[in-house]
Amino acid sequence: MLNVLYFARLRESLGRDTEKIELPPGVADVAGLTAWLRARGEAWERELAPGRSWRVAVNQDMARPESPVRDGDEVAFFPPVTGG
Amino acid sequence: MLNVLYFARLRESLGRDTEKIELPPGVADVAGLTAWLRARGEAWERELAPGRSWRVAVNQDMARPESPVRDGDEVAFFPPVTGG
Amino acid sequence: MNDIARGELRNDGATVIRVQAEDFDVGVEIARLRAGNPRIGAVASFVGVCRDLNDGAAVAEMTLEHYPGMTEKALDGIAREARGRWDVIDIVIVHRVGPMRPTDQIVLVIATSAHRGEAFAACEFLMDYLKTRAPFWKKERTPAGDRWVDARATDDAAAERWS
Amino acid sequence: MNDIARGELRNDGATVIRVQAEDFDVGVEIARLRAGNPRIGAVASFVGVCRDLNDGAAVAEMTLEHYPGMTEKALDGIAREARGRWDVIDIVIVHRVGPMRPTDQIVLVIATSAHRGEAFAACEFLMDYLKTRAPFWKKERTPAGDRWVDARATDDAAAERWS
Repeated sequence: MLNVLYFARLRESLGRDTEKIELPPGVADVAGLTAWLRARGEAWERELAPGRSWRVAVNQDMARPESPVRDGDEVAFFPPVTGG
Repeated sequence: MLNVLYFARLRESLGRDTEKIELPPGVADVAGLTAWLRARGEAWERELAPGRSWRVAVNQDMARPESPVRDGDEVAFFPPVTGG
Repeated sequence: MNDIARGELRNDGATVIRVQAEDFDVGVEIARLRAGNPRIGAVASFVGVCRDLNDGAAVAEMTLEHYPGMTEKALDGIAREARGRWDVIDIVIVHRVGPMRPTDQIVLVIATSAHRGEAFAACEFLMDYLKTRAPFWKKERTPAGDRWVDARATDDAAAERWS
Repeated sequence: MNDIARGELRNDGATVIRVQAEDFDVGVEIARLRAGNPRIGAVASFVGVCRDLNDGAAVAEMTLEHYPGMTEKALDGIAREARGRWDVIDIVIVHRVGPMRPTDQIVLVIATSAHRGEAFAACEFLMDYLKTRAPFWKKERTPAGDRWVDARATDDAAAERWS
């Protein structure tokens, strides 16, 4: 099971702040999970399109497309940060 | 008449914080005034020696050896600043 | 700088990180740091303030969202990185979340050191890294409606200066 | 940055210079600046603090002497130079004179701007220039007696970075 979190613009566009997802077969990294989410439908495809700016954190560390995703991980999707 | 001021180490070594000096004949710049003061005696020669670190301000602006000194000016001698 | 003094200064202060809705008082924070260590000679600080105008639009109010857990982890990592680069004594990072209005304080970063060069560098580094690595997001209320603030390319450039 | 905002920001704040025996409160100073201008987004500040150790000697007390008249003139000139280089809104320089003890505040410099890069740069520039151009002198009381603090070559080097 993955604990998936969404923040800011992505939270609003995707209509959820958190969800539990059974690790999809064949998904082993951030790129794989993103592709799987993008296949969910229009809003997902649009918000997670390669041309859009978003970031992924795995277990609260900034991640890259090739970062591994394993059962039990906390994976967060959010826009580039704008604090300070 | 010049109004001459001394600060910090120079004030203590030269034993005065201010004095009025009649503009000495032939003195037209900071270098000339310094040479004239240095001729006053041992403490003056030591404190205003070329090897020592000191600064001069004319009318409250940092000056250089070639800066002009005129009757009525306020001329200050002091060590390099150490504020902040 | 005196070598003994340098050795004594290392790891002598503390890192304080707070994420809170409440406002903060820079004077109180600095007074606490000063009182705690007579070897502090320099206190560099930065306060980020909510403006009434951003990218040409009037801002009436702003809300800051964050990622609890990751925020603290990211800020702690940024502080560790600063300590590895400069001989700082204390680091304080206070970041507010929730609703804020123009002139309100948003963020406070303080770095103390024996000398000012290291305090200034560490403070600016902390802000630049915080701006690009700490999970906070601003949403502004403008006459044209609510909008999420976009990340600035200048912030990425500022952070990259240090790498 | 938005062009209209830039135009509006210019010459919009004030320069405040104070030479005083009394202590100061950074929080109060920053609160006053923030309240006065909702276009301030960044407040960079620096506090110089009296240390108990300088060049290896224990310092029990310190006295700051200055050159009344020239001090204010020099600080005003430094502030004008900073305004010519960066788009700052406010500049505050408060320098204490007289006796001070370790952990006491000596000097405060604040620069405000719409954005942090200019506030940081102006604040550090002001401190570097103040250190080499403003007529203040420190005398320290140590176990070996009173001594005038020598100027640091590193201060000259810091000031020369900006020229």
